[in-house]
Amino acid sequence: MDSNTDFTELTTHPIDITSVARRVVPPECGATVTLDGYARRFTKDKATGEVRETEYLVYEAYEPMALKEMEKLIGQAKREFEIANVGIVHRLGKLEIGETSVVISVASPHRRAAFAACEWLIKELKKTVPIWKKEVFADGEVWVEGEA
Amino acid sequence: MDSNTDFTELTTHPIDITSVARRVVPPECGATVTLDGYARRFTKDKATGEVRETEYLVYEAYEPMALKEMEKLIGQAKREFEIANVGIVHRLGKLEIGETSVVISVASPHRRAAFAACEWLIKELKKTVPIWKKEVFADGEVWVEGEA
Amino acid sequence: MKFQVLFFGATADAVGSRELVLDVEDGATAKFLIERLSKDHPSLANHKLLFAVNEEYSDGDAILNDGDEIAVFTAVSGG
Amino acid sequence: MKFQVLFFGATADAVGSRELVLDVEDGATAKFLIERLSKDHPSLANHKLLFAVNEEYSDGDAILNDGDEIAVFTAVSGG
Repeated sequence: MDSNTDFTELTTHPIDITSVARRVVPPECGATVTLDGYARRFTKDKATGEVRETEYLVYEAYEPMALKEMEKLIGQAKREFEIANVGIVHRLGKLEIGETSVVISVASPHRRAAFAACEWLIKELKKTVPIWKKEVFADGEVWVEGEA
Repeated sequence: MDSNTDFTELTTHPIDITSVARRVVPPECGATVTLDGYARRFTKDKATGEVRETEYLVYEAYEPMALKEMEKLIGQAKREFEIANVGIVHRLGKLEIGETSVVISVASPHRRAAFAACEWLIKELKKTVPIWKKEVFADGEVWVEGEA
Repeated sequence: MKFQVLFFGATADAVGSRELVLDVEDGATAKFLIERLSKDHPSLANHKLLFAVNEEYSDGDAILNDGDEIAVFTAVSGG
Repeated sequence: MKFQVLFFGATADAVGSRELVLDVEDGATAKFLIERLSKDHPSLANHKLLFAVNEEYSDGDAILNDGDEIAVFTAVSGG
């Protein structure tokens, strides 16, 4: 990490968006962009198009590698975008519907770079960070497999 | 407002980012993008290039018109972007350095639209919503005039 | 004709008031109103001014109606 | 040569374990390892598998070294 206000965390506790957004703020910046992902109630099966109602989710990670991959993403984002600080926190374990699964906060001197970097980070996180989501339905459960 | 989970607020109390982000969440969406603007310590005078240290800020609004203009922006954003819900909260009165002045949260079924709409909303808010910022320095103060 | 005129931020400082009730002849425009105010409060002329009539942006040439709420302010700087 | 092999999510369910210690001949690759595991746990073959060696992504053809930590998992789905 280039700066000690960057951070990556995996936690089994609820994530407070405000505290994530606030930890990335340096005094020379005026804006932070935050992506807040959460457990949605309805998901569409990509193969069948069928909409199912999720009861809850379980996230599992290869924890040391997940932290390393998140740190790599931050390093790469800081090389490619004019941003100051990045914080990424991912929740693990059981999540009720509506609970936050991931928060990515990016502070930058200019808003545009923060928006672009935050959007890039969530896209890459979903492709490379070894975390898996299990959707639990009334009548079964499935580990979601990504598209990478 | 198209939906009763859209909202606009002016408040003299500290803004809790999490609660703003959470109020826009509909069950069919999985992500919210939030812009969090805050009082920065250092500002550069656009004319002279001189960097000054701000002691605190004061925001003032033409309140009923500001709320109307924010609602217009939300209506326009919902016509132009595929988004579900928007919340905008702007702080008024005295703000200490680092306190949040504005939060814009956008929930959408697809992340990309939420990023694009949130970026558009903050850009437009800064041009059209009748709110003014006073920067107070050790040796003086100035009402900032926008570029519109 | 009577109008309520509201001032905010820099214009409130320039006028020394947040609200005035002004009495002008029929057919007056917002710009005309400002010209009159600028005689008493010359520092208003240091600013590029915007107008709202009844909480909607308006150019200064719109003819005012009795009872309109006029607001006079500088380019906004929220966010 | 001995390896620790870690499984997560769908692969842990398929193997019925989150961690195995396997003993294979020198020069073995991650793919070779999976072929051996698939004999005992045929449902592994239902998944497109990814590999990591010592916490770094690796293709399945890299030759393993004694003591490597191998992880076998499906395409990630965090976020």
